[in-house]
Amino acid sequence: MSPNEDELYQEHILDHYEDPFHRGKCPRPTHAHEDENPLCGDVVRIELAMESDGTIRDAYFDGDGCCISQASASMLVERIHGRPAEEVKNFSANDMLELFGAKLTPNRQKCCLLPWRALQSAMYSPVGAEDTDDKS
Amino acid sequence: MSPNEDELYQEHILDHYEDPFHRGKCPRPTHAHEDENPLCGDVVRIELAMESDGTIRDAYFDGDGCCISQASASMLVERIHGRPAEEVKNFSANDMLELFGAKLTPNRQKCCLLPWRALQSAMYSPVGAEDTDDKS
Amino acid sequence: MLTDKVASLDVERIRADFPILASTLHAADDRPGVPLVYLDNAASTQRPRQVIQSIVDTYEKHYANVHRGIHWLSDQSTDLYEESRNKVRAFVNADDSGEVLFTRGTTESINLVARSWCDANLRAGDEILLTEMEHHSNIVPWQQAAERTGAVVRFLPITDDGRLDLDVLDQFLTERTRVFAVAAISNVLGTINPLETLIARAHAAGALVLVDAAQSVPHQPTDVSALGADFVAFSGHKMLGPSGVGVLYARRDLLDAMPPFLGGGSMIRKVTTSGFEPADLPSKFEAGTPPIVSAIALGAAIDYLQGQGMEAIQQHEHRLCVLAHEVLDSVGGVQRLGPSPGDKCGIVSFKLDRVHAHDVAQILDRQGIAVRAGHHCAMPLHKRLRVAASTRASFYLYNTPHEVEQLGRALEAAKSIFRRKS
Amino acid sequence: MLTDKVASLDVERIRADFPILASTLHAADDRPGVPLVYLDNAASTQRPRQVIQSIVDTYEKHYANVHRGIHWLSDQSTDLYEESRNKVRAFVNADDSGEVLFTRGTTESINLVARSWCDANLRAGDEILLTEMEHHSNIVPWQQAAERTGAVVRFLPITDDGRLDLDVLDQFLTERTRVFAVAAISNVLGTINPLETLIARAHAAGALVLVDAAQSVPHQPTDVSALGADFVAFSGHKMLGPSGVGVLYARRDLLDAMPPFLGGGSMIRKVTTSGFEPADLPSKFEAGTPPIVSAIALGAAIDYLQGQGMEAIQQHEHRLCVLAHEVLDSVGGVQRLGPSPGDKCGIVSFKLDRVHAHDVAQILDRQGIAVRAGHHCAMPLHKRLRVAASTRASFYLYNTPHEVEQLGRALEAAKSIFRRKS
Ligand SMILES: Cc1ncc(COP(=O)(O)O)c(C=O)c1O
Ligand SMILES: Cc1ncc(COP(=O)(O)O)c(C=O)c1O
Repeated sequence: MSPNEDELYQEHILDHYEDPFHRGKCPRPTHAHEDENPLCGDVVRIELAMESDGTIRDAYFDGDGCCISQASASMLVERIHGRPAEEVKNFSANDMLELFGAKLTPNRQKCCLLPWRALQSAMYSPVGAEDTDDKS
Repeated sequence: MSPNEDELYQEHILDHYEDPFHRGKCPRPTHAHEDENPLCGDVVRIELAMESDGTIRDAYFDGDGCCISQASASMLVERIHGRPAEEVKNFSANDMLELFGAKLTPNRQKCCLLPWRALQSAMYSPVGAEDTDDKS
Repeated sequence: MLTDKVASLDVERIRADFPILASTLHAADDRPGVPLVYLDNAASTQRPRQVIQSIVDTYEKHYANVHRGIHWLSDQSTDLYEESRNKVRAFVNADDSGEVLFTRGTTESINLVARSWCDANLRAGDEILLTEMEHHSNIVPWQQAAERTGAVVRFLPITDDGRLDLDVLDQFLTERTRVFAVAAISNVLGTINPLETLIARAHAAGALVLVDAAQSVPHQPTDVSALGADFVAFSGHKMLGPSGVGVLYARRDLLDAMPPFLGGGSMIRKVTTSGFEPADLPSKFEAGTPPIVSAIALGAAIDYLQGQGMEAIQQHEHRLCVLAHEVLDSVGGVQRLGPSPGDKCGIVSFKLDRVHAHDVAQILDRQGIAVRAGHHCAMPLHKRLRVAASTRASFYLYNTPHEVEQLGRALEAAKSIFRRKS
Repeated sequence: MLTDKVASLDVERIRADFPILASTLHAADDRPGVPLVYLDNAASTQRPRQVIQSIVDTYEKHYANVHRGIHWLSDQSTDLYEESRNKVRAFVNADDSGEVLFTRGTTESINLVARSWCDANLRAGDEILLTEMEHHSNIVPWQQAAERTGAVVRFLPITDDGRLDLDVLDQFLTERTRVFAVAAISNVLGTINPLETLIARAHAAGALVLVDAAQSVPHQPTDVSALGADFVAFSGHKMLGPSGVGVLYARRDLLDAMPPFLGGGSMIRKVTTSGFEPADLPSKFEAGTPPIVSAIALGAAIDYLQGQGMEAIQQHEHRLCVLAHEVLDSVGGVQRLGPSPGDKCGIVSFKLDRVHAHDVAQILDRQGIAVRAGHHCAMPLHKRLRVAASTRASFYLYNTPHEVEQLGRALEAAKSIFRRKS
C-alpha cells in the first residue's frame, strides 16, 4: 500500500470521522450555511455562534458524506472554535488542505473543501436571513 | 504507373473525351434530361429522338466535367444510338461500367454513371413535360 | 436463454491481448505495488492490442481525409471507414449501411434524435416517456427538447428490486406519448429490460422507441431488425473500441424525413448563398470530418468481440455476476441494488454499511481494484432508491472469478478499517 | 512579419518522424511504385510517431474514463486530459482553461455556437454576416440557425483576386449584425484575412466574432487574447493531432450565459425528474464521454509543433508557397486562384487549361502526389469565381521544395496527356 493512500485512512482522520468534534446542532446559532457537492452527494452544514466582536464562540457541523468531507468538517470546526472572525475569513483553501494533512487527488480535494466552502458562506449568513431555498 | 491507372487515360477513353460522339444538340428531340453531380460539378444533358415504336432514332449529349463523365457520355450515346427502348431501359449501371472499360474507384464510378443516370431519366422525360426547374 | 452449448472463453489468452491489464499500481521504492483489477467496465473498457494496432496502422499506412479525395490514401481511408460502418451494420444486424451513423458516442446519438426528430415533430402537450433508471444522457437531452417544444417528460417508475414497473406501463404510455426512450440495460442496476414487450407496447400506442444500448451492445448479441427499434444508440469505448466514436442506428424512413442535425462539410449535396440541400444517408448526419481513425478501429473491436463470440461473453459475465452476488452476500453489511442475477448482466452496485461509497472505492483502489463510486450519472435513480451514492463493480470478457474474490476480500478490509470502534 | 531571425526547419529530420511519409504507392509485381508526395494538408495532416505513441501509451498504461472516478487509472487519464486542455490553452494564449472546450472538430465547434448562442440570442431581422470565401462548415450551421430564428444570413463579397472586399464592409456590418463568422485563412484561396481590422470593426458595430481558425491555428502563432475574438474554432486533425477532436475557445462570460448544447453525463451539476442544472465550465459543454485519448494526443501534437516553432513552420510554408507560384506559372495554362504569396499561406489552388480538376488529381496520384480536387467544401466561393472545380495543393512543415518541383513536372505530364490533338 502506498504511503499516501495509507495516510488517507490514518488514525487521526478516522478518529475525526468516527468520533467527530461538535457534530450536531449549535445552541443559539447566529450564522449558518449548508452546502453540498451534488456530484457525490456529500452535504455539510455549519452553524456558528458569533460574538458581537466577531469571535466564534461556538461552532458545530452536521452532514452526510464520505470520510474525507466529514472528518475535514470536524477538524475545521475544532480549528476555528474560539477564533476571531478575521482569522477565520483568512483561512484559505490551502490552509484547509494542510490542516487535513493527508495528500488528496483533485477529485477528493473537493470533498475536503466542502466544509470550508460551507464555513466561508456561513460567516456571511446570519440566521434568519439564511437562504434556505432548496434545503427546507 | 499502375496498369489500372494507365488504363484510365488510355487512348480509347481520351478519344471519346477529345473527339466525342454526338456532342451537341439533338435535332428535333422527343426526350431529354439533364443531371449533375453537385459534389464535383459535373453536368450531363442527354437528348433523344425516339420513334413511336420506342427505337432511339437519334441521341446526343452535352455537358461539362471530367474526362470520365464526358467520355462515358460519348460512349453511352454511341452505344444506344439506333437501339430499341427496351434494351436501353435494361442497360444497367454495371453494363455502363463495363462499357467504360477502365477500372474505377467508387469515387470515380459516380462520374462514369452520371450520363447513365441522365439517360435513364431522359427515357421517361418527354420534351415539353421536362422538369426544368433548376436548370432554366 | 444461455445454453451450455456456448464455448467458454479462454480468459487467460484474452487477458494477454490487453496490455494495460498487466499494470502494477502504487509501486514505490520500498514496495512492489499491486496488480490492476479493472472492474470499471460500465464506465469504459480497455483495448486489446488488435484495436491499438488498427489505430497505429491507419495512421502509419492508410490515413487521409475520407470521401471527396481522388488519391490513393484517401481511397484507402474511405474504404476502411465504410468497411467499418458495414461491420457495425452486420454486428447489430441492420439492413442498410445508410442507417448506421457514426457519432461521438451514445450521448451525441441521443442528442441527435432529441434535436432533429423532436424539434421537427413534437408539440406542446406531447409526451416523452423515460424510465426512473435512465442514465443522464438519456434524460437531459429529452428535458432540453421538452423545454424547446413544450412537450412533457414522464418517468416510468421502477419496482423496489430495480425492474421497470410494467403494471403501470399503460398509465404512462398513452396516446400522447410520441417517443419512449429506454435503456436496454441499466448502467447501475444491471437490469435487462424486456425490450420486445416495451417496443411492442410502445408501437401499439403509436410511439417511437429509442433504445439506449450503451450497456447492452457490448455484452450480448444485438439484432436491431428483430427488435424493431426505431433508434438504437451505443458507444465504441464501452465495447473495446477507441475513444470518441459511437453509433446511432435509425430506420431509414425516419432519417430521410428528419432535418439534418449538425451542418457543415460532407452533409450537403449543394450549398448556395441562399441555402443548402442535404446529402443522402448516412452523410446527411455526419457533418465535418468524422472521427475517421476511431471509426475504423471500432471495426477492429467488433472483429475481436465476434472472434470470442457474443454469447460466450454474455455467459462468462453471467457467471461472474452470480459469483459476485455470492461474494457480496458473504461479506455482510452489503446492500445490493437491483434484481437477482437471472435478470441482470455483469453490473453489481451496492452500499457497504457505515462506509461511504467514495471511501469504499478509495480503499479498493489501494488494493489495485478499480470500481466506480457515486451516482453513476443516474441521480433520479439514486433518489428513487434513497441511496446517496453506491459502489459499482462491472465485468467484461477479461475479468476472472479470482478478481471477483479479490473484490470480496478488499471489502472485508474496508469494513475492518471503519469498524475500529464498533 | 516574417523575420530572418526565425531558425529554419530541419525538414529531413521532421520527415523521419512521420511513418506514412515513407510510403510507396502503386507498386506491383513488375514495378517498384512511386514515393508518396502528400500535398493534401488542408484536408487533413499526417502524424508524427510522437502523437501515435501518445495514443498507444494512453491505451496501454493510463486509460480509464475521466472525471468522476476514484481510482488510479481514472486519476491518470483525468490528469492527462486536463493537462492537454491546458496545453491547448497556452498554445492559443487563452487566459483560462474553462474557456477551452473539446469538441469533435471545427464543424462541431461552430454548430455549438450556432445552436446555443444563436437560438438564445437571435430574433427575426437580426443579421449573421459570413463571407463569400467560407467553408461549408462555416455557412450551413448559420443557415440552419437563420431558419430557426428568422435571422438573415449575408455574405461579405470578395474581390476578384480573392480578398475580402473591405470597401463594402460598412454596408454589410450594420447595427442589425449580431455575429460575424469569418475564416482566419481561406481553405481554397489561402488568403490570410485581416482579423484585427475585422474584429475591431465588428465589435464597433456591436457584433460578436467567430473565427474559423481551422486553417490558421495549425500554421502560424495564435493569440486569442491579443486578437480579442469571441469564439475561435479549430480541428486537431489539421495540426498533426488525432482524428475526432477539435476545440472551441470562447470567452467565459459568453459561455456562462449560453445554454448548454448537448445534454447528458458530465455536463450537469444535478438532475431530477423535473429538470437539470448545468455544471461549471468547461464541463457544461462537454456532455458524455469525451474523445479522451484523442484529446490527450492533441497535447502531444502541440508539443511537437511548439518544438519546431510556429514561426519557423509559417516561414517554411511561405517559402514553399512562393516556389509553388513560380512553378505553376512556368507550367503554362495554369489559372491560380487567390492572392499573391505575400497575403496567403501554403495553400495553392488552380485550374489547368482543358483538364478537369478531377483528372488533374487522378493523374498526379499516378505519380504519388496527393492533392485535392473539387469545390473543397466551398461551393459559394467557386460559384463566385466562376470555376466549377479546382485542384488544391497545400503544404505543411514536412513538405520540401523538391516535392513542389515534382508537382510542376506532374502537371506538365497531365498537360501532355490531354494535348494529343491540339
Ligand atoms: C446506459 C448508458 N447510457 C448512456 C451512456 C453515455 O455514454 P457516452 O458517455 O459514451 O456518451 C452510458 C455510459 O456512460 C450508459 O451507461
Ligand atoms: C476553413 C475550414 N473551416 C472548417 C473546416 C471543417 O473542419 P472539420 O472537418 O475538421 O470539422 C475546414 C476543414 O475541412 C476548413 O478548412
